[in-house]
Amino acid sequence: MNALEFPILSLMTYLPLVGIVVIALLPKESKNGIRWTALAFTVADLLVSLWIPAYFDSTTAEMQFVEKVSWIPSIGVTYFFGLDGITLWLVMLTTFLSVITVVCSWESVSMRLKEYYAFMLMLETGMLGVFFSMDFFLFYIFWEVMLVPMYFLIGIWGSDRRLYSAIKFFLYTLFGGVIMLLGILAVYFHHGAETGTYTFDIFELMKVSYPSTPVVTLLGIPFSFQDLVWLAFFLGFAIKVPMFPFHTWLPDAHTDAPTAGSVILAGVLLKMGTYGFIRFNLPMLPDATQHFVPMIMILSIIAIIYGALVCMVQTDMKRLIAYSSVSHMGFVMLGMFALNFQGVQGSIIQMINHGLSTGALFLIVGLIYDRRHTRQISEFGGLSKQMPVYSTLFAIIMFSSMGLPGLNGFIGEFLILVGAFKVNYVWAAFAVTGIVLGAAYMLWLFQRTMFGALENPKNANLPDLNARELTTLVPIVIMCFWIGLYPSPFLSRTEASVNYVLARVHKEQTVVEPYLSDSTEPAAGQDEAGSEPGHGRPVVPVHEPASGDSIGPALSGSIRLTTGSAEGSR
Amino acid sequence: MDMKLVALVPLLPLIGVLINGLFGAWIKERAHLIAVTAAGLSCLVAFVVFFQTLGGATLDWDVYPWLNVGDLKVPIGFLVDPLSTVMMLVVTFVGFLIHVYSIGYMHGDRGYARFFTYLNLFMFSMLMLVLANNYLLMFLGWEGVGLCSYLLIGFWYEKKSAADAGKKAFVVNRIGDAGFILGLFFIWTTFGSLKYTEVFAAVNPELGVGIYTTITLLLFVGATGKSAQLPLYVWLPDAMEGPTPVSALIHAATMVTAGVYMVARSNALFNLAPFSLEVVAWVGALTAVFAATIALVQNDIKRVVAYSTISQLGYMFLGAGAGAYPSAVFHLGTHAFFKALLFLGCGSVIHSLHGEQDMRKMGGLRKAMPITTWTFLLASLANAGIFPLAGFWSKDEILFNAFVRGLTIPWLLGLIGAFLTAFYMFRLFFQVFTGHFRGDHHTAHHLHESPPNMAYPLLVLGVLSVIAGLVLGFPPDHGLYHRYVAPIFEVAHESEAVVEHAVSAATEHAAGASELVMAAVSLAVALAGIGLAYLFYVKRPDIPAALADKLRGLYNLLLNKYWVDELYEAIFIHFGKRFCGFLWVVDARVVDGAVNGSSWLTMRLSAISSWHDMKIVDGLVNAIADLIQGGSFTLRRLQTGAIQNYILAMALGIVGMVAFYLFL
Amino acid sequence: MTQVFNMADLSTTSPEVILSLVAMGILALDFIAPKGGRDWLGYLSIVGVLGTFIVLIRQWGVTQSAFSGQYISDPFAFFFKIVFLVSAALILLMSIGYLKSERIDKGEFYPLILFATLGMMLMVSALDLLILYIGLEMMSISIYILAGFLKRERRSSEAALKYLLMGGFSSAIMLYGIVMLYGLTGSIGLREIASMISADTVSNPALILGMVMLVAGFGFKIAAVPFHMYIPDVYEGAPTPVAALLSAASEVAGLAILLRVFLVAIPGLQDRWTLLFYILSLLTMTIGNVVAIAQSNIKRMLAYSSIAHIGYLLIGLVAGRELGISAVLLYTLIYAMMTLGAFAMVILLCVGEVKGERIDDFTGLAQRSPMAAAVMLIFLLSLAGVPPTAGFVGKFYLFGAAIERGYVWLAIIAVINSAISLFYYMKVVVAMYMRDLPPQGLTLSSSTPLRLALFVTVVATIAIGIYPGPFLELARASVAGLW
Amino acid sequence: MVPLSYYLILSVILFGIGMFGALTRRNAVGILMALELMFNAVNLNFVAFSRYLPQALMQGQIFAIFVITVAAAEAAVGLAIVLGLYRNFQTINVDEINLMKW
Amino acid sequence: MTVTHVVFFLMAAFTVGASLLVVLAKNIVHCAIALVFAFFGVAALFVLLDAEFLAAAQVLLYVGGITILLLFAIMLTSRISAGGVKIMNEQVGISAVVVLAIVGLLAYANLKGFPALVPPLTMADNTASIGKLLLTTYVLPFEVVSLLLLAAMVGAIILARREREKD
Repeated sequence: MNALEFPILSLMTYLPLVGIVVIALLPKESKNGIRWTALAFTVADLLVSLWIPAYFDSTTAEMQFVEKVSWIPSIGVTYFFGLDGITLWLVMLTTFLSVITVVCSWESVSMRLKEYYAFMLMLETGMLGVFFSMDFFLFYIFWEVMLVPMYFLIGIWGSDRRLYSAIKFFLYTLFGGVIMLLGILAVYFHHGAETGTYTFDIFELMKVSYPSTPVVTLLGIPFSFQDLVWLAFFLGFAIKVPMFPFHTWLPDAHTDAPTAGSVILAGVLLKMGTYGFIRFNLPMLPDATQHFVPMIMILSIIAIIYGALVCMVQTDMKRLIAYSSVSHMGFVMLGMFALNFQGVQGSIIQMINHGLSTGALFLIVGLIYDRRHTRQISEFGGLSKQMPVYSTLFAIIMFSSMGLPGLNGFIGEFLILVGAFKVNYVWAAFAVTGIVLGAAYMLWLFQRTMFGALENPKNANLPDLNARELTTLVPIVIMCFWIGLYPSPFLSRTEASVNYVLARVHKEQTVVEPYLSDSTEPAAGQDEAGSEPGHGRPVVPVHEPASGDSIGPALSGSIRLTTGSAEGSR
Repeated sequence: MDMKLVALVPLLPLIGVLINGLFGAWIKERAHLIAVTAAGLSCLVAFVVFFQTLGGATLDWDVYPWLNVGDLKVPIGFLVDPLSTVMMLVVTFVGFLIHVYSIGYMHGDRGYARFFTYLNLFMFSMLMLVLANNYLLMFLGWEGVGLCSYLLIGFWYEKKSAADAGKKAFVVNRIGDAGFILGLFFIWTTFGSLKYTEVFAAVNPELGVGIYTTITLLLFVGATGKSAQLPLYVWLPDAMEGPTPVSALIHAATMVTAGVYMVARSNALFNLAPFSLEVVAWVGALTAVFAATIALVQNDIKRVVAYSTISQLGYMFLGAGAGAYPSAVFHLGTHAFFKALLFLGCGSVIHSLHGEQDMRKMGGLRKAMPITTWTFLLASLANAGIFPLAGFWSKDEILFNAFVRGLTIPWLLGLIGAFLTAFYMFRLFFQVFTGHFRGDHHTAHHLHESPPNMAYPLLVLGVLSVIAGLVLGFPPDHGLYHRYVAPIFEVAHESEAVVEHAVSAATEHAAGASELVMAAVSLAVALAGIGLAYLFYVKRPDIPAALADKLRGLYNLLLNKYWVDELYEAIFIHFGKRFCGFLWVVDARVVDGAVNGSSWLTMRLSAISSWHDMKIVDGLVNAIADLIQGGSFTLRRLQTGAIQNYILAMALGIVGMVAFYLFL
Repeated sequence: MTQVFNMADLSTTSPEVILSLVAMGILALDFIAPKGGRDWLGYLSIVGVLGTFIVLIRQWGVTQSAFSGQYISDPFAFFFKIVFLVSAALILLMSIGYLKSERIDKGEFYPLILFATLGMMLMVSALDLLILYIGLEMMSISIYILAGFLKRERRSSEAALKYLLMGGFSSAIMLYGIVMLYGLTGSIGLREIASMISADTVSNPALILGMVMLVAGFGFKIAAVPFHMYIPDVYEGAPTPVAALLSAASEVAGLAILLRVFLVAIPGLQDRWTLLFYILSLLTMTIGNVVAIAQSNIKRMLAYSSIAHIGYLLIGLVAGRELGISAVLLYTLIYAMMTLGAFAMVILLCVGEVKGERIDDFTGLAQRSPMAAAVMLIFLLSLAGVPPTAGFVGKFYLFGAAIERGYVWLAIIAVINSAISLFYYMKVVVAMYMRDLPPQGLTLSSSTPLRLALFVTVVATIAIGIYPGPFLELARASVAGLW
Repeated sequence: MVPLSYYLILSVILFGIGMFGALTRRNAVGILMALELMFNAVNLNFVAFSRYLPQALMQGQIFAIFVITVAAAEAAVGLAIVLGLYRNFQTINVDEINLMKW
Repeated sequence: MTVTHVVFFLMAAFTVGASLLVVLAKNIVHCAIALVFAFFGVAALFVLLDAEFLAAAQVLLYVGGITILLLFAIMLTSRISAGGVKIMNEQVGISAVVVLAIVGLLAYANLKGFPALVPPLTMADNTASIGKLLLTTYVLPFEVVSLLLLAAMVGAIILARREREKD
């Protein structure tokens, strides 16, 4: 069912590696050569990735562009790449941000360029791999691989306490990862024992339901096998998100990472946690998911409010933004575990939004850091006099990040809140306070840096943005407006997959396996149930997905109820 | 012609925004050409649309689906009905005038282009707000105007006070919005839609009063934020930091009335929630008096007008609360005219005094600037509610309806408010325009009437302030205006039965009281206020000071606006800061610490200090660490380098294992 | 019972025979070797090892016992012999350069390594405690000597003494265990012993005593806590290639015979020794990792890390069954490759005064030679078990085995440990990448064979990581006939 | 004839004495001697078993011979090492030989 | 209480005494001498166990070989008249405890573990059979041990040989 007949996903994943080879061959001296090579390869990757939404079939939750070959047959590991609505935009975001990061580090990074861009490209490979892998083993490999280049980016090109932050980042995430690995193994062996076939193919693994009867009691709370596995996954993903008690690596990592590092970290790496939840925890362990909803909700709300409050007292711009993303990711989790259509849709779109706006915020801090080599808010003030364009873009991004209607942030937050509200309006009420606080700290940051008189002489003649810097920000701004004003193209493509996930979570009967290992694939077809078109899209009674893939104004939307409608008026 | 022209009304300003926004750097001093044209055209189109609606035609047009997520379907779409048309006219017309006015007022400012960009952006947002056909889109406009007011208040961002005021406005509004958005959620979960038509179609009393009360109260929280009612009014006075045209347009004529519009728009919901209606009425009445009292003693000319605005908005809510939505909206319109006029008047005064805003340094300006003086007088009269000016009709209706609905105490408050209004308006007038000039000579010589492009708007608005009421609002409750907007409030009227019933007792004797009497009363009250003002500030200028001395406490209380700002400051800012700081410490020390604790212990366990990068955690974790330290050293010290210790370890191991197996 | 040895015996032992002939031949050739020019002896012994390898390959998949069942060449032995021979070849490659840089002009170094290897090969093939003992001693004695090979280096002779005295002690303990078994079963053949142990004898205190003594004796060889203490000192003092030999070959050999004896001779006591190894495994990996953090000398650090890895390996033994044991086998191969690589890196930096032993000696390596730094990085990541390196695959199977058998806590402790381990491995990475090159610069050994060794190890580390399938198959096949 | 247990106990005692020596003697040579005592203890066991066990085909004695041989080899190497050590440290008291620790 | 008993106890006592002397004697030379007697004692016990060949081997290898080596080593290393030098390290006390514990455990295990066996009647000349076994069944260990000795010899030579200062 690969719409394109060539392995586009692998191409995308390994193209950057080719870039690394090329860069390795270049002489150390030709700095621009290295830069251009890196740019060329990331742009190439972006262009290739543009094919995906073009060929993407939004009517189905099935895996698309599938590549599946046996890899380690003896333990049932397959090289299984695929893509569905959940990952579609995350992938696009990755390729998009990769280009931007390369551009934004054009001048800010001048030391040890070869390694720098090599690591950047390696990072892109790792991230894409994580999103594409539909085999647990493969997934885990990419999951860990991704850490290494990030570790170096922070550790080598970072600022003040970079060593500490780097190792902290690495240890936290690795720790979460290894615990998750145990969960993976548990699922793997349980499935093997149940069915007799040992495989890491996650859709095979989803076919059995894991026991949800309590097996052990810790601290007086009974835990079932599912719960334990769920918790193992949770630890892995929650640290990455990061959720409330596990968030402390994030401010350090963000603060000390180089701009590009922060952008990627906020833009993509954090999403892998939430992605993990929606890809594995929800569909694979529905009972446990239901079981843990309250916990997640409370943690998320704490994260939302707590993160926002802590932002208020930050003196370092980056640290402030880092905490703000703790708050935003709290929203994402909140929406996801509302476990209804709006919530999950919202959390997916919010992942993208956060990637765009927080990424852009880090770019903005980076730009000023390049000029002044400090991130202390107190150092600035009145910049909009000196740098009007800069401050304008800053303002737009800021408003998108605080969820102003018309910009992307609002779409996500609104959907999430709607979803949460459907489940429990007290939660929603609490979360809404997060929005208020969000406005408060963002505006405060903006005012302290951009407004007021230009007192600090050091800022007296800072240059405004040049063309290169504009090219990093403007595309993001455009995306922000697009998603904010016309999100349908984004939302409609994820519907089928979201419905599938929800169907799994709520144990709907009409679930169709999203990846039907049909006859074309080596790994033998179990059920032909949905391989013929039509069954492809799971029908979930609760929500009928919105009308079609509404490209272009769809008047059909909702005229029917209106009395004095356009027709009626003449 | 096609009513879908309405799309042009917000679109034209948006185009203006794009042009000025992107190319402002090059357009610079010619920015007004685009901006004013855009505003003018959209005003024109607005009238075209208006004429089409006269036939009772309405339009509910979904342009394209904005949010289609499962059963949540929100279009970008317009609703054109009398209510929105009225609002649209007010916004575009006043907006246009103020655009024109700004050409002169903002002349030569660094941010000329920026200013007009913002102004157009505001027009756009405000029009989206009033033309939206669903609550979410209204919320978009709602936030949009908030944004613009933020930008325009902080227009002179280099003034810290301005920037602060901008932030304050936005954040306070956000608090209201939180309520608003929760209200939206309730609406959606209750009626399964956010489109007005669908929501109101789905309204029925069976759902029980509770849900309606919840929804409406939450919506009203939003309204209080936007329309500067108690307790969220604090931002509006500070908003005067912005350029005066902005104050006129946003903080008098249009944006602040959005709350009223929203309540009127949701009348179907409010009518089923009598309690909410009472709340609205009370808050309105209280605000009216509260703000008026503060206005009595302020010396900043714009602040007086600002508090008067708050107070007038209070009247509108009183009207809405009384179920007299048409009157509320009517007052909204008239108020838009004369309050805009007042502000523009202040503007030209300040303009000619080179930014001087303290009334005590003014006086006797009527010689220098006649047009301003006369228009200002008209506006003041209108605001004071003197027959037959615009203000009279609308305010009178409101008070009457309040009385009829048996809201006796709010009605009384309203009357007191009317008296105070008249007093402070003329205190202002007399102090500024009569008597002799109290400023320094330099300014005295440069006193001048404003340039024509500032004067004409004054005249136009002056005319309107005079006639609007009479033409549209006579006879009360059945004027042209009322007949025009009637269809929307049909629902309201029939379901008034509910309200009626709820307060029947009061209605009985109210019915007797004829409207004329009421009118007379309020008029008398107003005149009394003027008289007192005349006495204080023309005849016996010494009295106020004496009075101030006598009632020092009260005076200070009013002068310092009841110390509300300080109160909020103390509660929210200081305490909040402390709390956040505390959390931050917690985060750095405990949460982080607890996790780092493990690594810390690990390192102590291996007695490593060289890895100084990791020195972070103290407090609790530290204690534990020190506790363990002793034992940890031994662990490393085990590696003594002395062979026989090693052998001993082996031997011990063997003993342990053997014993373990043989005896355990 | 009397049976003169025949061609079958000879063919079975052919690899060992070849190797011993090579060793003796080189000893002889050493006399005619010119002063200073003794490299060719090294190359010659490598050729010999490869020859042995080729001969060994002929035994692929065959299972034949010789010398009236005292000696067997089965897939199990085959697998380990491959590990030993590859390690030996690599160590020889490193040694050539090392001896030069240390200015040691003695040809005996190579044959001694060969003798040690021979001892290991005998051990893993032994089905009889006597041969096992002699093989063990052969290995040990050769390594005692090698450890003391830097005669003017005080630490070297100290290492030799420590190793010798403790080795003697441990073999006395082990012998006592053997004699207990012998006394109870009247036999020294593993299979016979197994046949003599019945349900009613398993609780016999003497038997348990024997088992414990064996655990102690083998535990010393594999450096399991609390028998590990000589390891750091010996690693630090001994010549680096010898340290490599110790960690990559000698400990692995100890593990091999541990498996062989406990699985073949006393499987009857499985539930008892499983518990024992459970505890040992926990202690070993935890202490190894924790103490490693404190080290500033990379050889000591590698020593502790090797202890930790033994801890991981024991997990496989605890899990038992085919999966567990095959996991152990696979991991020994992987572990040998990556640890050899790490030691090779140490030798690469061991030039003149710089011994490459302090972690600080690695400072700025990334600027000096990105390639070398990258190679070291791969080894360290592999040791820490970060994919896609071989180390990850190995740990994956080990922990998998544990999980499958329900030893969840053991697995959890293990993964936490591997997270800890990352911490001290990263210290080296920090030195290499995140500190600037010291002014006096950094000189690398120019020895070609050493670079070859590095190449082989790094390729192996990556290859097994990326495509572990065949290796896993091999490991599985190798344990098949063990029961 | 004396029961087997006598020999076993005797060997245990010898083993213990040897171990004690190995644990306490400062002199490296002394430790080597102690180790030899332990080997002897083991040998005694081997021989005793091979004498007493019915089915023990003298394997015990064979083993003992090899143990003796190996012990001899070990002793030789050990003494060589001790000599080298003495050259480097001018002492063979093992508790003075601890360059490498921690 | 047969003659063998008497002999056994004598020999046992003699051996134990000598061994104690080995580990406790102040002067290292005395220890060496004591060691010789201990070896003799064990050899005698071997004879008592009908292992004449082994006894011979014991005497030859140990008394003849190892002890001489040890004495040489002593002569070459320790300063003579090591009077007053403390011969035990600090961990005597704990070592004693540990050793006693181990001895206790071993004794317990041995006594509990082994049944009282009646030895078979003394077999034919075991020297011959040993030789036969060594060259047939145990030929492999026999060959290997020769290699081992070779390695040991080479090593011993390398290590013991005095490094003459080259370069």
